[in-house]
This record gives sequence, structure tokens and C-alpha cells, in this order.
Amino acid sequence: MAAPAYTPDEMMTVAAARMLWDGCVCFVGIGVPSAAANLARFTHAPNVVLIYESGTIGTRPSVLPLSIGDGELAESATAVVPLPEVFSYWLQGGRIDAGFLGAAQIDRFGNLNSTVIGDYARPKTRLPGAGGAPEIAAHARETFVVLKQSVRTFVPRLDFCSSAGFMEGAGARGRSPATGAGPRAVITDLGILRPAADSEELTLCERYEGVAVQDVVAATGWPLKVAAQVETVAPPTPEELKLLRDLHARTRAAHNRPAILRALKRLP
Amino acid sequence: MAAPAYTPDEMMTVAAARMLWDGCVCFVGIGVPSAAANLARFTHAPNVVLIYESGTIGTRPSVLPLSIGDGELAESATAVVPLPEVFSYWLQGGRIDAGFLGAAQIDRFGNLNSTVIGDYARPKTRLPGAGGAPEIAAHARETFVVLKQSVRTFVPRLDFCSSAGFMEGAGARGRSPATGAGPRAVITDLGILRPAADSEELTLCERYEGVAVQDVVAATGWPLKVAAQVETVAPPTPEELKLLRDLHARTRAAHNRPAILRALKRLP
Amino acid sequence: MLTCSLHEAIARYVEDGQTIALEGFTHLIPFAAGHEIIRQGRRDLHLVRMTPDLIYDQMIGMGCARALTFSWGGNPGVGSLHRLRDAVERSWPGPLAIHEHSHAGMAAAYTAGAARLPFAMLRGYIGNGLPAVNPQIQSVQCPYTGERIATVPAMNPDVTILHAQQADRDGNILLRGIIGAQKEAALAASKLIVTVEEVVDTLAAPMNAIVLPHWVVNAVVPVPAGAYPAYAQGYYERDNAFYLAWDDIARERDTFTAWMERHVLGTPDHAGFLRSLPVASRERSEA
Amino acid sequence: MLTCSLHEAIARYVEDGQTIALEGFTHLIPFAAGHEIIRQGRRDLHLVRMTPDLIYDQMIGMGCARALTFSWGGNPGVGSLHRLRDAVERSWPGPLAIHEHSHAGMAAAYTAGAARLPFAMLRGYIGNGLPAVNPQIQSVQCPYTGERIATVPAMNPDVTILHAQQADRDGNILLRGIIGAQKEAALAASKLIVTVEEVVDTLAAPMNAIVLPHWVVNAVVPVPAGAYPAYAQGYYERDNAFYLAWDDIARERDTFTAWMERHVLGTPDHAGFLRSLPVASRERSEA
Repeated sequence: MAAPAYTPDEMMTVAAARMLWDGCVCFVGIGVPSAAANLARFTHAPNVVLIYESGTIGTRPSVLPLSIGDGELAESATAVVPLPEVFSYWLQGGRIDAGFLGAAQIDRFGNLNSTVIGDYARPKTRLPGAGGAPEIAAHARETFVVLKQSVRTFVPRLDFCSSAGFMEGAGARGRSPATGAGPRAVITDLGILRPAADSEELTLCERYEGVAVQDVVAATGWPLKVAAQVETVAPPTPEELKLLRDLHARTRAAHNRPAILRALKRLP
Repeated sequence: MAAPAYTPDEMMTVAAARMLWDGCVCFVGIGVPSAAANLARFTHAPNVVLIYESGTIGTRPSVLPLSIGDGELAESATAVVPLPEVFSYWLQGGRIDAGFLGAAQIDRFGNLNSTVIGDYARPKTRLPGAGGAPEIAAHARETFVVLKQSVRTFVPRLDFCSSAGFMEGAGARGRSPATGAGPRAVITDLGILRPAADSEELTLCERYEGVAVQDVVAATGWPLKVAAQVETVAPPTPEELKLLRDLHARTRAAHNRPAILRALKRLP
Repeated sequence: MLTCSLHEAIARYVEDGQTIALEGFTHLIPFAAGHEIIRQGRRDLHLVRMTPDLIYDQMIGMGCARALTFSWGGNPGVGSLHRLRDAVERSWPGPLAIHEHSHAGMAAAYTAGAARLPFAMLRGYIGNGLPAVNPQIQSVQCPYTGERIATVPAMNPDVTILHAQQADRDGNILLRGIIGAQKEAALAASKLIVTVEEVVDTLAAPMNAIVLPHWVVNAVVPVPAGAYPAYAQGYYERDNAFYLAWDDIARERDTFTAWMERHVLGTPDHAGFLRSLPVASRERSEA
Repeated sequence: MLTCSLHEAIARYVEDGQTIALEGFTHLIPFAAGHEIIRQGRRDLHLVRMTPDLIYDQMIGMGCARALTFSWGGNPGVGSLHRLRDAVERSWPGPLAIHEHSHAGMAAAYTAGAARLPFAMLRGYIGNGLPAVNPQIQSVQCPYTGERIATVPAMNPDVTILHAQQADRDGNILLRGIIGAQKEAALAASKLIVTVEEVVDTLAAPMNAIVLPHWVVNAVVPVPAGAYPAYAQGYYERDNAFYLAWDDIARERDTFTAWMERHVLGTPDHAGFLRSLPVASRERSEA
């Protein structure tokens, strides 16, 4: 049977899902991280523990939440705790193995911007902001960054640093008060970057099938370091693709279901 | 109908109960404070809100708890919250109208010792310690101290200061970081002492029927200030006495009931 | 505690210029109360919320706010809050001062507020640009280890407004489900208004449930569907279609203004607001 | 997470010289675990507990402890802990260093421990003699208001031991009722042992219940009646008669020692301990 065709987004999600291991305690954000973490749960990591910053610990949603605090996250959770507790006892408390982060900009040391494009005081584009990311980036034992690769996103210099990666590199993070180890991998729609051993500069280590190394270099806003040997990532298996597409289909159906406003029936 | 006879302890409990007003939010300790606060609830203050430091807010026990964390306190509470929260959000947060305190020693400014008799490092008697009292004394909007009067207890100088009353008096407390106003009254088995307006020194303002002013002075380890006019406290009403005695009888019966150890039936 | 109408509660407790927090982390967002503040034309408010969400987009766009303290200002699952962006990027309808934190910083600030401490500590803002643009973020030195720990000042709103599932006849409030920093925001405030789905004889509260006792609540206001288009666990789900639709409604000033005039200013109360929406006729026809 | 016997859990995780906390505020006190520590002859422990209660009276009297951190050391509702007093007043069976706090200070120390902050703040110890005798109590200056706030160092036990009502098959733990500072003590520790009344297929936990997820628990140990003579809400009540009787048992060294030798050292496990007591035969005859 021929392997099914798949999109770069699907490859990115599958590659991100594969980063998680069974039993891993994972702090999840909305979007691709959420899809990847739940895909991992439905495939090779059935015992992954998912925590959303809304306070839902050990949640097992059947569909992807649209917001970080959807009701199904609470209904299917092992525990629902107050938000101050999520950040103090669980994240700062060192109880999170892996954090999944996205961003609008990333630099060569894995530092992230999700705050503004342009000047902070007079922004060209005011982005939503960092939310939980600064402390996820600091305190999860390691992080995975997931974002599409382009010169607009992979920039030589961030407009604003929202979340620390390896800071200035070469051990800067290790000398900081951040308790986690920082980004273990950056998973894009072209391949996978990992920090180099000494410089901690992001280095292309893996590419997807059909992607050339020079495609990745061209989509990077700085002279991208490339590993001596760039491995090719195995494409999505039919099972991975099916489960991911089923998940997205269930999600679409659920989000298009009209909200049942029982209270409206009681309106005067 | 002749008024029934009553003990000094009963008079003290009734006098303490009368200090509470309906709707008052009261932080309660075990012993006479607990009896007084619950008597108030069964008599003139049905809407008094009782909080025990075990985290039971708005509790309505049918009998007096033996420990500060008896199961019935939880079962009958509006809310059961973690102990750190009781002290931070509720007590330090300024949500408590009145605190009820006891002690082993008190001085003329209403400072209390419940820590040691003798030297701290080489104590003659190691008492249980202060528990919640230091911060109840600091942060309840006002406090009521309940203890039997004797020269051993009403001392010129505390062996150890566990809980602040008016400190050195004459406004010292007002200049401190304590947010509450301090002791409004000290209720003993002989009468009621209140702080004088300027000096804040405890002053005999009320005595019980059959108690002479010189009896109270003699039971005090310093030259007790006496108000120009010492009022006589109305004796317990028949209803107060009946409800207090019923409460104690119910309590004795409940505490003598054997613990039902269902788990024992499952022992191998 | 006082049970009253939403009109009365806002008229009595919310004043121009105050610092107010309408909390609720994606869940139990007090939309009805926010709309009533807009109807009553409050101005110069310092709005505080971890996630401004659509309700603050609406209040900012309608000119209620002079300042915003927040930690994530997007349309959850959709994208930008266009009215917030327009205020920050182009000062429309007026300038908006922003005090930006991380979620952890905001949560800590509410926690200190509830505990009546002057500040909170967190191991936060590490390698982060916010301390350079938000002078509220400072640090203290640990008296034991010598290390420096980031601090934020306590957040103590003049008024906090929550939406909850139930109140009982005494005014005790039960919240169930995702709770965010609502309890801290409630206890940090000088005044607390709570809108509820319904008033019941007895709260069916499990022993360790989240209950706010009646004596910390200044006004209890029954407002069925008061969190719509957000959700109330056990009562109704989030109207995701509305959140998606808001992206188009709020993108331009004129469509936004027309929508607000029709559905908020043009309706007398929350029941009127709901009846003005397509969702209402749809749901009611299913009844 | 590992389900094992209490003997194995104590043998594996509790070592001489460690700082250990057996928490539970009057409720869910882990008596069975304390007895097993006595049976295994652990020495030089730094015992931490807000309210030492009978279990630490027993451990101190049996020579397990070199130090005690606490905030109220009495027999609740009865009076003194005679073994604690004998250790403090007359160094029997050995000297006992004490680190004394208020409840608010201890609770804050656990909270900082759980949050992995180096210290906690409280508006505490005002006009109080403890800072003069406990050098752990210091202060910091607020960077915003300039005022000084009392501090305590974080409490991070090597091992915390709790008793809870239920675990499920995965090892998730449900606690119900008065909760004290158990969650904080649990999350502050390097290792966590939880004894439970029973293991069930599914925790019947309400949405906002107090649940410790399996991945923070190092050992789950089924021990029916493991909190006896304290109580477990929903399972059994506190044996007030035992607390009263303890006053006589513990008053003198010889009666204490004889009792401990017979009921703790002389029994192989908690079931044996319970069977050795009059309560057991009484209850079992009612079965």
C-alpha cells in the first residue's frame, strides 16, 4: 500500500507528537502543541499526562479544545486546580517534564517572541502576549518549540523576548535562575532543529522527506547551522495520519455543534 | 421562678458568648471559646459565622468538637479550605471580625503566653505552644480573651510573649504592623476587663454577681486598675444555662460514643 | 450580601476611574456584567484580567477603559482581539495604558492581594523583556540564600465581578470547574459582585468545593446565561461559533460599533441581549 | 508510583537522619506509617508537623527524633504531650532540638516548599517572642512600600507521608475533608508515601476535589484504618477515648515504654496493632 499523501502541517504535528514519551508530564498550549500532545496520547504514549494552564491536570479530551479552558478539559481531568496553583506548585514546583511552546518569532538560540512586532511602546503589531510561556520556558524540565519556518518567523533578532531559550547561548541559560534545561528541539514544517552541544545554537539535524537542506536554510533569517549528517524524518505512518485526521474531524464537528443554551429557555 | 444556680465557668462562658453579635465572623479555638461561640449561635446570634483554624468556614456543629478538626466541623461547614488559605486569605486577608483566645498567662496589656513557663531554652513547663494565636491576635479585627483569673495566670511579666495584646500599651499596638484592634475584653470567671482608653491597660469594668471587686484584685498578679463604676453582669438566664448545659451534655455523649472502625472488620 | 438586579449592582458599586477585575479563565466570564458596565457608560476604568477575552475587547472598544493589566490578550482559539489592538496600536477610541505580566505574575499578584501582602514573589520573568517595560516587576533578595526573586505588587481591585453557577438563599456562592484566579481576585477586591446562573435553596456542594461565603459578597445577581458566549460548566457550553464570528465583527470600527449599538446599547438587559442574537431564536425554537 | 507494603515503603524511602513530615491536621494522621518507622528503629530524624499529636509523642518517646519543627504541640482536646515535654524539659530519651513556628508560619513554609521558592512571607510573628528564639524567622523589605514583612525558609522534607481515603489503580490519591497543609507538605517533599484506606477502580472525585496525581506519589500503601486513632472522613471517627487514655499511658516513662513495646514493637504491622487494642475486639464483635 502506498503511503498516503500528507501536508507539511501534518508532518510537523506528527514529528512533534513523537517527541513525547509514554508517561511524560506535558504542559500544553493551544494549536499545534495541543494537537501533537493529544496525538501522542492516541498513538505511542497512552499514559502521557497532559496539563493545560487552565488548571486541568491529567486531562483526556476526546477532541482538541478551542480554548485552553474548554469544559471537556475539566470533565476528563484527574484534577482541576486553581490557576495560581498550576504555576506555583506544578510548573515552578518542578513537576513538569516537557513544555510545548509556539511563538511569532524565534532566534538562533531558541528565544521566543509572542508579544509585539515592532517597538513595544509603538507596536506595528500587538500580539496576544506571552501568557504562561515565560515560566513554562523557564521551569519545564525541557521544552519543545513548534512553529512554521520562514524568514519572518526565524529572525536574527527578536523584536521582544517573551520566553527564554538559551539566551545568548554557550551556557548563558545554565548560569541563569531558569530551572529547566531549555529547548530540546524546534519542530517546524520543514524539519527539526536542535541546540548544538557547546554553542547551544539551533542546528538543523533532521529534515522531512522531499525537503532539501537549502530549503530550510532559505526559510531561516540567519545563516542556519547544519549538522554534518542531516537525518530524514520518517513520514507519518498511515496510523498516525488516520488518528490525526480523525482527531481534527471530531474536533471540527464538536466546535460546530451549536452551544446548548438551556438558560435561554428560562428567559422571560 | 428562682434563677438556677450556676458555676463560675458557666458564667464565664455565658459572658463570653454575649460578646458576639449576630452575623459576626468569629475565629474560634477549642475549649471555653468554642463553647461560648456555639452558645452564642444557639442563643442571640444564630447567624454568627464560626471558623476553626482547621479550615472549616461557617461550621455549625451540633456538639462541641474535642479537637479543632473534628469531622462534624467539616460536615456542617459552608466550605472546607486548606489550612494555608485559612491563615493567608481569611485571617491575614482581614476577613475575620472577632478572634477568641485563651492562654496560660496574660499581662496587664493583654499580651498572652501559651508557649512556656520558665525559660524558653530550659522550660519549667513546656506548654503546647501558640498554634494559630499569634496571627489571630494580630489580624482579627478585635479579640476576646477568655481565661480563669488567678495570680498564677494574671502575671506582672509574661515568661514568653506568644500573642500580642496592646504590647507596651499607650498606642504601641497602633504603631505596630498588627492590622486588628487588639483585645476588646478579657472575660474571666470573676468579671470582665477592658483596655483603658489611653493607657490601654486592662481595667476591671464588670464583675459577676456575688464577686467583690477586691476578689478580682486579689486574683490578679499586678495592681489591677478598677473602673470608677464597676457594673454587675447579669447572671445567666435560664435559657442560656439550659442551652449551655444541653450542649455540654450532647458533647459528652458524643465523645463517649465508641469510634466505629469499619475498617477493622476488614482486617485479615 | 444583597440580592439585586444587575443594573442596581453596577450602578451602586462600579464608579468611573476605578480598578475593576472581571475574572474567569475562559470559563464563567461575566459577560452580562461587562455589558451592563458598557450600558451605564462607565469611563476611565483600569481593567484587570489575565485574559481580556471578548468582554474587554468590547469594553475597550466602547471607551470604558484608560488602562489594562493583563497577561494574554487574544481571542482564544481564534486570534487577535482587534479592539484591544486598535487601542494599543492606534489609540482608538482613546489611549490605553498597558501593564503587562505573565500568567504566573498575574496569578501571584492576585494571590498577594487576597492575602493582603504588599507584593508576591515568583521565579519568573527570567530572560524576559517585560521587566524592562513594566516597572511594577522588581525583585527581593532571599534572606536565607541571597538569591534574587522577581516580585510583583499585590493586585487589589476596587471591584471584582465574577459569574458563578449557583448562590443559595443566604448568598453563599458555588463555583465548579475551571476556576482560574477567580477566588483570589474575589478576595483581593474591596467589593465583590457575583452574577449567578440561579439561586437555589441549598448548594449541592461537595465537602472541598469552591464556595465563597455570603459575608464576602456585596451583591448577588441572578443572571441566567450570564457568561454567554463563554460557558458555565453544567449549564451551557462555550459558543465557539460566536468567538469565531467576533473576529469579523470586531475587525473594523464601524462593524464593531454597529454591533455594540444594536446588541448591547440597544438592549435593556442580558435577556434582551440574548434575544437579539440569532442563537436565542435558534435555541428557543428547540425548547 | 509503586504499590507496596508499608514495611517496604518505609524501608525503601525513610533513612536515619532525614527530615520527614507526617502531615494531617487532626484528620488523616498517618499513625500506621509512624508506627512502622518506630518498628524499623529509625534514628536522628528531624520530625516536621504542625501539630505533633500522639504519633510524634510516640516517635519522640521511642527515640526516633533529633529535632522537631512544629507549631502546636499538645494532645488536642486533652492537654499536654508528655513524651514531647519530657524530651524538651529533661532530654529523655535524648536531647530534642525544637524549631517553633506559628501555624501561619508553618503553613507558609510548606507553601514555599511546594512552590520551590526559597522562603515565604507572612504578616506574622508581630509582638511575638519566637523570632528571638528561632533564627529561621527573618524579614524582607517590600520593594514597593518599604515595609518589612516576616519570612520563614521554605520547608522541603526529604520524605512526606500522608494518609488518604482512596487511591485508584493508577495511584491517583483522593483526600476529602479537613486537609490541613497536606497538599503543600506532599508537593514540598523529595519523596511522597501515601497510605490509603482502600484502592478503588475509579475515584469518585468531584471536579474540584483534592487529588494528588499518581506521578507525584512514590509509594501507595493500602492500610485500612491507617489513621486510627485519628479519623478518616467517610470511613471512621476519631477515637476520642484513646486520646483521653493516652494522657495516662504517656505520663510516665515506664507505662509509655510498656505500652509501645506491647502494641507497636510487639506487633508485626498495623493490623496486628489494631488487634492488640481493646477497640479491635469490641468493634469486631459488632461486625
